Amino acid sequence: MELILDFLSRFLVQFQSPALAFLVGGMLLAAFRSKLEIPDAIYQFCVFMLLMRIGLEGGLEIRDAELADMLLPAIIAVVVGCAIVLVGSLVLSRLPGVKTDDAIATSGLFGAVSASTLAAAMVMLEEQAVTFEAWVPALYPFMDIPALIVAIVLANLYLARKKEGAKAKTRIWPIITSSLRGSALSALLLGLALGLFTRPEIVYEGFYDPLFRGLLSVLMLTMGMEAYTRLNELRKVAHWYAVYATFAPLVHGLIAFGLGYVAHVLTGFSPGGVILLAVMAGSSSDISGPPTLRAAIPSANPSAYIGSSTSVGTPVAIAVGIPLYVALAQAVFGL
Amino acid sequence: MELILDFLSRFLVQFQSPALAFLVGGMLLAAFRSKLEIPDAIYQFCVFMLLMRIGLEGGLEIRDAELADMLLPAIIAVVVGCAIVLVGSLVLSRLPGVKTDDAIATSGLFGAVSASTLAAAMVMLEEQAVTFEAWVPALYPFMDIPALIVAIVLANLYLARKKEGAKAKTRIWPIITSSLRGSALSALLLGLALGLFTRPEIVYEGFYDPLFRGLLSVLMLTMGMEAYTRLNELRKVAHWYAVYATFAPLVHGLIAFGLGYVAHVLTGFSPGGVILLAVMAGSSSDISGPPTLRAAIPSANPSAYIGSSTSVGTPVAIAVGIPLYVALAQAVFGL
Amino acid sequence: MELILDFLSRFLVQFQSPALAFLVGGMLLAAFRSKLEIPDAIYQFCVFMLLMRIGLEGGLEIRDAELADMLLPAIIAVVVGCAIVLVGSLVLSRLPGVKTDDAIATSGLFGAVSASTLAAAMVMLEEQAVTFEAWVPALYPFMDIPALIVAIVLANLYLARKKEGAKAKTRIWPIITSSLRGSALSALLLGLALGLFTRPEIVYEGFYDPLFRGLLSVLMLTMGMEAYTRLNELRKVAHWYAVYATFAPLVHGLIAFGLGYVAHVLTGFSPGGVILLAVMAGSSSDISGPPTLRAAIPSANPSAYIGSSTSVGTPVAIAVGIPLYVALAQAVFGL
Amino acid sequence: MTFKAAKVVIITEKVILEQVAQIIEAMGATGYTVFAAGGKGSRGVRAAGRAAVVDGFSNVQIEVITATHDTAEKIAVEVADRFFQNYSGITYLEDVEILRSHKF
Amino acid sequence: MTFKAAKVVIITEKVILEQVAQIIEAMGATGYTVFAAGGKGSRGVRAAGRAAVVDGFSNVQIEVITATHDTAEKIAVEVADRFFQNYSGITYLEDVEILRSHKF
Amino acid sequence: MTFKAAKVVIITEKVILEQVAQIIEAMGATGYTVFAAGGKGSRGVRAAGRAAVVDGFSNVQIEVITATHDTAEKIAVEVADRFFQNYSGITYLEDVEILRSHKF
Ligand SMILES: Nc1ncnc2c1ncn2[C@@H]1O[C@H](COP(=O)(O)O)[C@@H](O)[C@H]1O
Ligand SMILES: Nc1ncnc2c1ncn2[C@@H]1O[C@H](COP(=O)(O)O)[C@@H](O)[C@H]1O
Ligand SMILES: Nc1ncnc2c1ncn2[C@@H]1O[C@H](COP(=O)(O)O)[C@@H](O)[C@H]1O
Ligand code: NA
Ligand code: NA
Ligand code: NA
Repeated sequence: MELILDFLSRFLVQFQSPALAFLVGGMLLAAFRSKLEIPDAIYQFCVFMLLMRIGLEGGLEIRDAELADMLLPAIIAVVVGCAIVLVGSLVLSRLPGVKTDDAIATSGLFGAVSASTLAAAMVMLEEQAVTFEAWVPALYPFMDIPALIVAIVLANLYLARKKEGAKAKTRIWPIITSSLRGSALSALLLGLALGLFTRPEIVYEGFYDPLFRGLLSVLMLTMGMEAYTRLNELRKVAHWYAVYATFAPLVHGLIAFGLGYVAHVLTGFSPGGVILLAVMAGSSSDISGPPTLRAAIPSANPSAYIGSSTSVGTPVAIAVGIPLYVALAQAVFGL
Repeated sequence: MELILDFLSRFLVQFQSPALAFLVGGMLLAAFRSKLEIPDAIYQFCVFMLLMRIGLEGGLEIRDAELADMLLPAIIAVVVGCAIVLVGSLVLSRLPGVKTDDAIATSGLFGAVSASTLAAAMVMLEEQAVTFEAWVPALYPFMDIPALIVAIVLANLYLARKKEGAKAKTRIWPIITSSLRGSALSALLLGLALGLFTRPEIVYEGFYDPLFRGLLSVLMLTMGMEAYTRLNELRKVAHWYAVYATFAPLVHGLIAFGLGYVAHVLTGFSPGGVILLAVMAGSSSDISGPPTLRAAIPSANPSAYIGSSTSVGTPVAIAVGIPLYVALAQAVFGL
Repeated sequence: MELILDFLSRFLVQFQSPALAFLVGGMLLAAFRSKLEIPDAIYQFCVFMLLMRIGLEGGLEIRDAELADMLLPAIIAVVVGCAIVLVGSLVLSRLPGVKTDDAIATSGLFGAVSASTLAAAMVMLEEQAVTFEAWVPALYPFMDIPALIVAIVLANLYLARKKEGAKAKTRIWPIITSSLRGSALSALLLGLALGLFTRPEIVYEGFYDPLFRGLLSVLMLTMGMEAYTRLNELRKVAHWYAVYATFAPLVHGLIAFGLGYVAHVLTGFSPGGVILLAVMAGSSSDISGPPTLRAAIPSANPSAYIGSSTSVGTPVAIAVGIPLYVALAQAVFGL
Repeated sequence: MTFKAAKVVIITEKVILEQVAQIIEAMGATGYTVFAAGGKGSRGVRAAGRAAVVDGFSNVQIEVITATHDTAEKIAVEVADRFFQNYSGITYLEDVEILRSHKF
Repeated sequence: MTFKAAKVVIITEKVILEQVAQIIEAMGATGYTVFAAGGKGSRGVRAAGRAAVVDGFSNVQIEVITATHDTAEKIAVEVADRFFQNYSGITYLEDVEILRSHKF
Repeated sequence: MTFKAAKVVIITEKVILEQVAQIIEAMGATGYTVFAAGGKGSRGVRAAGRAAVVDGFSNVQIEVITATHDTAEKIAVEVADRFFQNYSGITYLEDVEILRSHKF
């Protein structure tokens, strides 16, 4: 009982964190139909800065890391990413009113990773002084790309079967390159490479890192506004999407938390790392995922998958998921 | 005599303050027809950052403030805002070549408040180490909204009388909500709420506050360029607008200074607070006011009110008004 | 032999400097057809901030400088700027497949100065703790404007002779004012004026200076992407442009280095100043130069001069030129 | 095979975009497209893109495809009547051809 | 003297701009012009300029001048057939006049 | 009731926008509207919105409504003659209908 109360109080405290507060603030602004707009150029720049910061730090840290330590978490990332899509597609497509290709695209988006959710978690861990291996955020593509690939392959198999005869083979390589070329992964990987091979410490410490938290608050505000605005997309599709979008992030996060815990026991993976793994699994892609899926699974209805992800999935992943995993870690690892 | 000289020298020193310097610089650039442009996205972001910073600080400080202390200054703000519009409309509309609805819209804009003028004053007070209650900038809406409401109601009464029969009732509530929804007040109020109810100290201190002065300099530059560019709007309308725009800011500021002095004597309102009250009264709205009036008083000529406010009113309010009130306060309160 | 090895190792170390690293990173991104885009508004803002920073510092420092010290370097700047265009036009226009007006425009661009290349050099000198007179970057217009004027006058003479009869006199004054009005020189000169005549220390130290390096990294990334993207412009024109664009920056830089060395011997011009003079000479204008030339020499093919400058000239000037002059200075001046 | 249809173009101040859109929808159009625009007319120059301290005064161009010339004209007349005395703006019509597959 | 030519206008999602451009070029058009656009249609509202967390879903308007009405129609039909079942978008044609000096 | 009028459309480099505007005004047009545009033509691709290190080379589309077809054609011919040898660009005309209330 005390444990639960303790858990709840820890949970609530985190709601005052700037990342969450700005997210909720953005939703309120949109709900009150405020005319405040964050210009698109600013939003894109915030995203770039965040991914560059995550990439640079990852690159700088991987230099000194034992590559072997990364192996198990990386495998978990790949497995979780694929599993979310496979299981999600199966479950969702059985639900009444849900088209199979929409189900696949939606679970693809939930299997992929949101850089801004990840950044919010990193900032909140810092606030709580929970440490993690600095290369953990660099596991992002290990979960993101496989999830998108599985979704696109599944959708193609499904569509091919529907049309019979037309057995258009799905080529995996173009999906990978198109993911890597997306603005989010490009920025992250460029940051990683610069961190690994050059000496960017001076701009990292004087620019990318100090602006990180502030720009994240602007980003969260924007995402809150967008989440509310896109809610009516969700009204156009079956109610089951809202149900899936509410629970899937937490289920995914908890599964990844469990597997992360195994890695903790086996290889000493840090509690902070376990939390971030859960956050990645619980997040759903907001920047690169949607256009990738839109181009690769044209028949899927974007109102279904973007509505689910942006309006419900992401707010739940950030506002419920992150505090949940942190509180859980505090209980489990006695932080 | 010595007093006057002393006053003048204090006055001139403040002209080297970055806020004023960038404002004048912007006017010079436009005068020399420079091709330098500050992109709109950057300008909007600067405005957002400034209002967020003012709001956050206000919210953080109101927590510990005696609400009772705010009462008298808030009442003064409301009274001054309304009085400026009522008296201004009466005076202006009597002048030759001035249409009544243009007069009402113009004095409405001069009754409302400019966030950037306010920010410039805050920065200049800091430079002079003049302190003020941190909640004073949060009085902004108490002067801004009533002024706009009075102007819109006046204009509607006037137009209804002109058309006779058509006694379209003016509803006050839509005017208030439309003001609150405007980008400026939205950002300010969101900041206030976040400051009051959450823990944004870390982004306030690491992002919004340190960038405040620098972004203000960019804003002042932009406003200087716009002021010069819009001067020719003013050439299209009666000369009386130029006269009004030159003197009204100072008259308004001095009246508010006087009332603020009363509050100082009665309730210990700080000298810095008195100055800021004068600055708000002397300023004329540049962001939210114009579109609000344009939509609500369509028959008023925007060349008249925007020309007056942006090209003459704002530069006078910043470059003459702020130094004037500071020098006056130094003389009156012996700072 | 040891000298050469030493030189080479110094040379290579500088490749890890963030400025170079981001430039190369941008080229790689474009080569891999990444979808990452830096919004135009952000790019323009970076340019503004950089030039403002350079101008402000120059202005703040010129106050205390001996104007006489500036004389010789300023004369060298003018002479080098003009000589590059005169000699370059002569040489280039003799090459097969090169039209005379294209040759003039191209050498005009290489005679003019790139603010971002200059900024990259300033940052790299700081990293190496090489000092220079703070007014040196303010010599920029002394080389930039004369080079553009010479190019435009030459082109007009050439075109007038071609058409005979039509002896349209070229007026110099409009070329100067149009250069000064361009966004780059406007920002620089405004910064200079503000630094000289007002007290902008507080925004310089709290905003323009600390953001300098970081924004430069964003700028270098953008320039890298643009350099690669514009390579195919170069494929449309004679190969000699690529040859010129590869060698001219280094030749120009070395000539200026030599003349700077003379100034060092005669008047004690600092080694850092000599390097920056070489960098300016070696750089080719990327912001203001192209539109100025496009408007003033309409018949010249922009694929020729922009292709040469942006795709080859600038990367060579930054990635080979700067390290070269630094390494040379270390050898010559024993830094 | 294509079919005749009409297009009405409205260039006016951004500040009344929402109100114009309401008229368009009330007249039964199936949609509209909006562009940011600068321009010069009888009431002065309007820039786009450049920082505008005074927001809402840049131009928008609104284009509506309608099935009949009549609807297009009605929209044009209504917008002009309601707004162009107080707000700056112009409107005009064009003939267009649409594909059979589309309904407007 | 001017000559008759045709214009095809396509308004659709930014995410397929490249694919549409390929069709246009494959049909032999000499070029095309692209505008950022917002709008409202059967598939909801699309903003432009405002921060879009989900990129690629704002509208683009693509205009192509072709020498013959036939080419214009072919482009319109091909784009509509290939994309408008899955992507939101409309297309229409207009008559235009070009100067002799230009070849399209 | 509507009246016949003409529209001239000019797509060219931003760098000469001011000069083109001067021609338009000199020909007696009452105004013009300007859009930022990207595009592809005989002289390569031009992006819009994306950071352009080399400014001034993106496209603008300028549209002018004129009372008579003749004025429109004159503007088109003059712009083409003066600029399109050295600058990239195209121009074309369209028929439009204007409302009686407007004077162009
Ligand atoms: N003759 C014209 N051709 C094209 N656009 C025009 C014309 N006249 C006006 N406009 C556009 O309509 C806007 C408002 O016009 P006005 O109300 O005359 O100031 C201008 O800013 C232009 O964008
Ligand atoms: N009747 C119309 N007139 C003008 N533009 C339209 C119309 N219908 C649709 N559009 C444009 O085409 C886009 C896609 O339309 P839809 O596929 O119907 O959602 C919309 O966002 C509008 O920009
Ligand atoms: N056939 C065409 N249809 C539409 N726009 C075109 C066409 N050809 C050229 N353009 C536009 O005109 C600009 C300049 O064309 P050009 O001078 O051929 O490079 C291009 O960037 C396009 O925006
Ligand atoms: Na996920
Ligand atoms: Na006021
Ligand atoms: Na040079």
